[in-house]
Amino acid sequence: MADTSFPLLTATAVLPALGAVATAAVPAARRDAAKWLALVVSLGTLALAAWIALAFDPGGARYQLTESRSWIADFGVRYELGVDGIGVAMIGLTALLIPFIIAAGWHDADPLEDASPNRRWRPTQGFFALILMVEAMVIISFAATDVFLFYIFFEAMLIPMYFLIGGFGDRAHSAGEAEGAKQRSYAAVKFLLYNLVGGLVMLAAVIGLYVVTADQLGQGTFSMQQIAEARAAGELTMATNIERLLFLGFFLAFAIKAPLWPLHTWLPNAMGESTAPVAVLITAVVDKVGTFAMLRFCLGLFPEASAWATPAVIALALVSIIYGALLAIGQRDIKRLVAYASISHFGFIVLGIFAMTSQGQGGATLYMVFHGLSTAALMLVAGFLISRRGSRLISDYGGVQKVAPVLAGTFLVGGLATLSLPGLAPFISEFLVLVGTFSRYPAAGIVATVGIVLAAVYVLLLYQRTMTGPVDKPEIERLPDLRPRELAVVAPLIALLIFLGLFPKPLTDIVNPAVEHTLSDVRKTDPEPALPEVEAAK
Amino acid sequence: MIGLLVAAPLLGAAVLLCGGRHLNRTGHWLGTALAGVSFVLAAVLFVDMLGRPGDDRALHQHLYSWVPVGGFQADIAFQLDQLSMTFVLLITGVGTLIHLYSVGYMEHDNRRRRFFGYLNLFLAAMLLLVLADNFLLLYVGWEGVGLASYLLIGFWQHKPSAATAAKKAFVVNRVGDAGLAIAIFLMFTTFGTFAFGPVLANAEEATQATLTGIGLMLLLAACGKSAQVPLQSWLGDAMEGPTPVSALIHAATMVTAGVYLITRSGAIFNAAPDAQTAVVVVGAVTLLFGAIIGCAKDDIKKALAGSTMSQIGYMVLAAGLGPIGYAFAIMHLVTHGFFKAGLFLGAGSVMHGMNDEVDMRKYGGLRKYMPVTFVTFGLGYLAIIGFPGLSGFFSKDAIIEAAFAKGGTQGWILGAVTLLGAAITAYYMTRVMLLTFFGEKRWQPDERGNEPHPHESPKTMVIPMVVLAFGSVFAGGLFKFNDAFVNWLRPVTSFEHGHPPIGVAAITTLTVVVLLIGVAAAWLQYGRRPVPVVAPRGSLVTRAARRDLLQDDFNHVVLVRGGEHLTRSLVYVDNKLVDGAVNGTAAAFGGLSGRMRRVQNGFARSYAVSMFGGAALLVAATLLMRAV
Amino acid sequence: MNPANYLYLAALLFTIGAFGVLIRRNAIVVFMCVELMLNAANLTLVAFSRMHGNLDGQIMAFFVMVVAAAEVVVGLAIIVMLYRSRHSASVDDASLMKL
Amino acid sequence: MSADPSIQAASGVHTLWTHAAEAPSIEFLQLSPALIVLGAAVVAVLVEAFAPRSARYALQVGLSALALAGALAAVIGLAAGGWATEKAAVIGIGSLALDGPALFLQGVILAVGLVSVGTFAERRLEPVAHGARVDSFAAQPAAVPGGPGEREAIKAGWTTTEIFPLLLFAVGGMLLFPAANDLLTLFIALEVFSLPLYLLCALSRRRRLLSQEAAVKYFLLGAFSSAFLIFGIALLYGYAGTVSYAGIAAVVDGSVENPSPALAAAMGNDALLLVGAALVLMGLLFKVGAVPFHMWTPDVYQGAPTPVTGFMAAATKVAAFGALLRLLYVVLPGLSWDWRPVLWGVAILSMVVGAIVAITQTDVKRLLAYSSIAHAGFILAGVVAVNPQGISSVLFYLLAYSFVTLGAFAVVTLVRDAGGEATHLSKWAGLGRRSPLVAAVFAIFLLAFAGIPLTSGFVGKFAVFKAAAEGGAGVLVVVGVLSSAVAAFFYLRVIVLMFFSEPAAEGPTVAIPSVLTKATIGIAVAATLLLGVLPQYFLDLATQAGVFVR
Repeated sequence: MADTSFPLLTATAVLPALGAVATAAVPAARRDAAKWLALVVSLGTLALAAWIALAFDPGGARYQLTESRSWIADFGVRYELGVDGIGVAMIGLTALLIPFIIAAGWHDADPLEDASPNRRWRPTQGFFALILMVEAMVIISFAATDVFLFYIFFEAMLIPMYFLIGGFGDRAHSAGEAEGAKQRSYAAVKFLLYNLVGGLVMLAAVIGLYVVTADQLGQGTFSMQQIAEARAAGELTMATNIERLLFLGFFLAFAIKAPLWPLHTWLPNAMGESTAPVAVLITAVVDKVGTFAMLRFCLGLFPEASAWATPAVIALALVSIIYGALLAIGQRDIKRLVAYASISHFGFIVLGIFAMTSQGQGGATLYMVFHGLSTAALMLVAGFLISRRGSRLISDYGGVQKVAPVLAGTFLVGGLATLSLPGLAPFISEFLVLVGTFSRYPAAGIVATVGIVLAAVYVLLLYQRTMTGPVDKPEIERLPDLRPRELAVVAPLIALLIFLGLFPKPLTDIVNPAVEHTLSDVRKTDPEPALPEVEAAK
Repeated sequence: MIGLLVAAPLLGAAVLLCGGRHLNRTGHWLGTALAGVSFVLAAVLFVDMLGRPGDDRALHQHLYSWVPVGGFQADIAFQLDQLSMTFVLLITGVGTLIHLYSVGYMEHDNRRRRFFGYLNLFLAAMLLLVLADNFLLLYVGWEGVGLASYLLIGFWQHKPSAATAAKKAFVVNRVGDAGLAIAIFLMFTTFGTFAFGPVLANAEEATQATLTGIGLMLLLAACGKSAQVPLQSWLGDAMEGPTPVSALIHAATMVTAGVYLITRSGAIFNAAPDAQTAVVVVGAVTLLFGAIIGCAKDDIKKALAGSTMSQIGYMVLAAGLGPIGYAFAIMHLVTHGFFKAGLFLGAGSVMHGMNDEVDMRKYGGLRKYMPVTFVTFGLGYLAIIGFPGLSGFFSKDAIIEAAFAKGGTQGWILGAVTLLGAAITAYYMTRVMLLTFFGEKRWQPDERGNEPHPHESPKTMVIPMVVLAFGSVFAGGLFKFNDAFVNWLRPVTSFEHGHPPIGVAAITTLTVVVLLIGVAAAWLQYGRRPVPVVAPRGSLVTRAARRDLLQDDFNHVVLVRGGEHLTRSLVYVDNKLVDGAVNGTAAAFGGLSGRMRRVQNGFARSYAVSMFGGAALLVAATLLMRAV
Repeated sequence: MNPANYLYLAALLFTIGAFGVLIRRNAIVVFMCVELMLNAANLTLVAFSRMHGNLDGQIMAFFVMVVAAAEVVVGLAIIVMLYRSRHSASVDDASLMKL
Repeated sequence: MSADPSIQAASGVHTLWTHAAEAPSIEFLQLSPALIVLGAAVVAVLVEAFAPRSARYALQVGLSALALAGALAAVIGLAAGGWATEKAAVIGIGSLALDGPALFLQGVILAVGLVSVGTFAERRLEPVAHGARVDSFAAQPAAVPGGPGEREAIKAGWTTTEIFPLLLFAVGGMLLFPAANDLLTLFIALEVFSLPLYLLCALSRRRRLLSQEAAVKYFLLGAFSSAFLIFGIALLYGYAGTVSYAGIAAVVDGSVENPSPALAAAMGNDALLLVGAALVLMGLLFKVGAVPFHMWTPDVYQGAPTPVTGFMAAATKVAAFGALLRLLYVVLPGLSWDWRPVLWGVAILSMVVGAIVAITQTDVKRLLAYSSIAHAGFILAGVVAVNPQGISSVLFYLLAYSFVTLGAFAVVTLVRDAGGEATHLSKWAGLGRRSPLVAAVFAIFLLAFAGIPLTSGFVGKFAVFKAAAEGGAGVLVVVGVLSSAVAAFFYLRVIVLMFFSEPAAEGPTVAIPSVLTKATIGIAVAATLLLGVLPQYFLDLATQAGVFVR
């Protein structure tokens, strides 16, 4: 089934990388050529990702489509790729979202009409090339089964993201062009430093991991399989304190990326200042690497330490859920609101992961995918709205629904997905996470349930303040409705949200076995129901 | 087959909402037709069901496995038993009628197509709610109707009040939904499943605590959806929606979903007496609460909303009584569906004729101008106050008997409450009747000088009113006729005869007496002397009642204001403390750097000093190392 | 023989030289102090050479002298250049670059 | 203590003396790299003396390039001939070591020197003065800045071609420094490469006052430090009675058979050893620019002509760290318990101080100077690992770092305004919008400095930290990563400035260099990325080379 002769995973990552180079190389005048090239490449990547999904056999080995080459023998680093169900899901999400991001950002990097020197810096080619570069790096890190390989791209992807955030903001900034530029670069630097600090601490932990494996296995290794086998064979046993330190080193990096309270403050700036497509790229794609890594590396490498840290992590996750939601309610800026909402959602994901139940982790995985889709829908529509009015402030809107019903409608659907309304995909993941959490930590489950009420508040407040009410602002009266390109971006996302909400089975079938593996890594099984015989009778 | 019931209106919703402008002319008929289709289907199924003996009337249909994750197996599967059947008929029947009514009522609204789309969406969700065979699917319908209600309450989004009301309704409902969610968690952790069959069959085996927990959580859900105290506050505002919506969703069907939930989970409540008591209390409190509000409102729809609240209080109370009450709860639910829908449609018709004026003090003497509305409304009125022979009489009387039959002091208290409720109902409904249709005209030209010209509504609106009037007159008798209704439901809700401490006849007479008292009181106040156009200041209680007994103000002060303060202070904390810590660290490094670079003062000799000092340190350190 | 006394003297010279470097302003003087330090080193070398009875130390002392001479050439060249452009040989005047 | 010295003299008469007696054999082949370079240097002096001014430039450039290339070829040949590994030996009458580290570092130094010839010879950056293309060195260093003499020289279009012989001498000294196998050679090599550098620092064409100041500071402090060094050497000699590394090592770990009474007496006195070692260390730490002996670095880096700065920053570190490694691993391993903690302290100080002070710098060259201090700290972390990985990781780091540094300073030479190079950061604002390519290249170097993955900087950093961790210096690793986080901040500041901030109104222009500088930058970029993506080959090289001959 899984055809290993052809390096499918590598191809999936290399295609966008080459596409990035090619796009960057397109001459300045042929701007549209660059756009189309980028779009085509991203679609090609999507096709490859689809091929991966087809080639993947849910019933087969844990890691499939594996590739393994020696890379830096001195550090025991191998170029090892392989995907489990979770990896497939995440690669699929990435490859799926990038075309939408590109299409949504079609005009975000166009040079402004007046070519005064300070405005000249909007190289369209660069914009799309960077997006493709990020895609390539993200895909590699989802496919990497070698810790070091993962780390390299986990860190490297910061650079293109950094330029995307700092280089391409909204056209008309509420606080003026110059101020906008300042805020942008502040946000970009904050993003990079925050993640870099995490990454460097993780680097120390990575080195520690090498030392541990080196002095126990003779030759240091970063390969998940080797480490797992060594563990199973009892050749590798980490001293409790060492394991906990290493776990913390890894977890910090992922918690910053995810982001988890109180390490979240970079996200609102980054999402607020960057253009909507880039904001989607951040929260829907790049940040998922963090949660994904918790699932694969924190739990996979340090099971005992993970169990040890679970109470604290769950507490943090709960705080994130409630705190993020409350702050979302308090925001005056559409994008920052979505950002805080995402923080709340990442809380749910982390909660699900550390609930250590098949529902929790399966739910968390689905959550990563569905949150990607729902946030994309909401944020992209918000971006279209902002690009029309040239302001991110909620108070600058009102009554849009009257002049642009389609825009408002899609916005509402995105919002409803964000508050995980049944029938839309996110509901399933959120409910699974809650059930999974509740079945092991009832109190935590109940606290988290408060989050769904707050979600309703911030989403509906946002919709009410922007879309409903009388049209009392002249700018709003002239607001055009969604254009065909924009509709083409949003409609498929909404269709997906509905379809997956009604029929998520294809996804769950792929994810479930992987989750079982992860649970067996941490040696956990689902808690039995109080009356098992009912289960049997059913 | 069962799936089609849901599919038909769902299809309608999809077409109407996604379809473009060219559907504007025909859309509403499409919507009505599809509602009719599902009604016909329901009728067919009903007949087919009657063809089978009582105990194997339930139908099951398993469509596909929805969310299978580990032990968590959620299916898309339907169950059609007598209880569901009753609701399906009510929903599709009344639904179709109200679709028809809306054709006329919304004629002049350029967004009529979307309105019908929402209505169809509501039908689909509501049918899903009552047809689901597990609690998770029920939850889907549960929030689905919430969404539909949100969309329809806020249909006139350009009115801030409407938008606010819609949001309020959804959020308050969300609180209830959270309860339902937690109940499902508990079922899953207890039974390992949340399908009706296994859960209800094995309810007794679970521990008392668990059952009570589940029961209370279900009750919370019911309170949210059925506007029971303490989650009732949204219903009054919900009247911002178009009147057909109020009739269908906030009178006949959706708001009664709570009663369905409690009845459906009867097995759990039967095994959890504490939870049952809670249900009864909520019902009793709400039926008085709603009634009192109903007395004070001058807005005709708000008055009817209060009455809805109170009537559902009756149902909840009955459902809380256990097997002796379930059937009557449902029975009252159905009859109430008829007459309350009729009343709302009547109110709508009145508003239609009065330029959407809702203040009853500006009506008066309308019976001359809109006779059909007057008659149908009047029949509904008689039905709701429980005038002997009409449907309300039978259903309410049954509940009052059951209340007494609860036995012990509880029985007496509940009986008294239900009687008192009946009296108040009679009072405020009479008040509505008198203010609207009797006395002399009290309306003046509005500020824009155009005086309302009351007139009878178009056919599309009248027909449904007539049909519902028939229902409100005869339904009760039909059901009561040798306990047809009770026997019909018995296989599902398990019925047992309650034995009131005093004779049934006595109770009936009591009921009639209190009812007359109520009517008389109202007549004394509003029938004899002219009604002031501007509401008198009124007593403290009256003013409180006008403000929903200050419960809303409480919400406003504690939840809304409090929440605003909380979020605002949290935003401050996030910026100044959490983020401040980060920026502070950066600033600290900057300052440190600024101070440290001063050492680099440009003088070669001071560099030499540092070298010399360094050398000395190096030597000292090395010697020290050896020393220790 | 016991080189202790020579070492004390050398250490003294070295310290004097070092402090000279630290306190004197005139570049020439500073440089001469460095030379003094070098010579202290030379003295040490020679003393030890005698103590160990092999010639390495002495040979090295010669090398040091050569190097010192070379340093003088380079150093004076630089200092003279500095003096020409600033009309002062004060080390402290050459403090344009700081922080 | 016996009274009669002559007896001891007979028994204890030592290496240099005896070797001198029977005319020693010189291994010309194995010495060829140094010989070629120094020989070329002498020839270059002669060229200066006799060749006509017009012909000198061509001759000098060609000669230096040829010599360095030849020497590099010789090094490679020796390495290929197995001299780095199994044939490793002590040559030159025991004064030089010919082994892996020596050859590896010599190769690096020669490569750096070769590339530097390009930047030294660059003549397209300075505006054409009176019809003559000139390089960035003073027309007439002896002349008073702005004085008539200088104007004359500029008018005549003179250029200081002496820089090439100076460069060659410096390279020659650096070749010997890491290979030095006795303290005497160490000292001589140090001076041989220091003195030319002092002079080179003084030769800037623009901002001559700063250049001269740099020279004075560098010279005085350098002389000061070498005084300490030589005094330390003297003490060590006093302790061990010999200056050869092997001899001292033997005495230190007490494996010398029947020591002379004097030696026995001296060996009893550890103070000599410890103080001596400390002072010698200090001399070397000064050259690598480690805190607290770093203060010359910023001023000298800023004042010196940028090509010189680049060469100095790259090559001096390589040479000095080579010598430091040999001293610690060959001479004082028996003493590691004493010097490791000390070097821990120095490493931590260097990392922290370098990183923090750099945050508030406003001049590109000073910024890079402080960053080089921080990097000295990182490398020291590898040094204190005292294990084979330590050696190889340091070797690799030096290779990676030197090219990044060269490239970075080469870019600095391109950004110019009326007053010459525009080194003030404010001038760099918006450079990325004016000339994206140059800015992008510089960004790559900065990212490499910051140790971002897929650049050579990351691999190097990982290597040294890994070695340190394996050497049980976990604390160093933690401090290291934290301070590199701080360091990342100021590298980012520059990138932000270049790409995200509005260009200044009368900003600098980017001069179009000749192929020489282009080549330099190109090579640097290539090396940075190659070492970052496919480092395995060079890591192997460093690992094979990581064995000292004793």
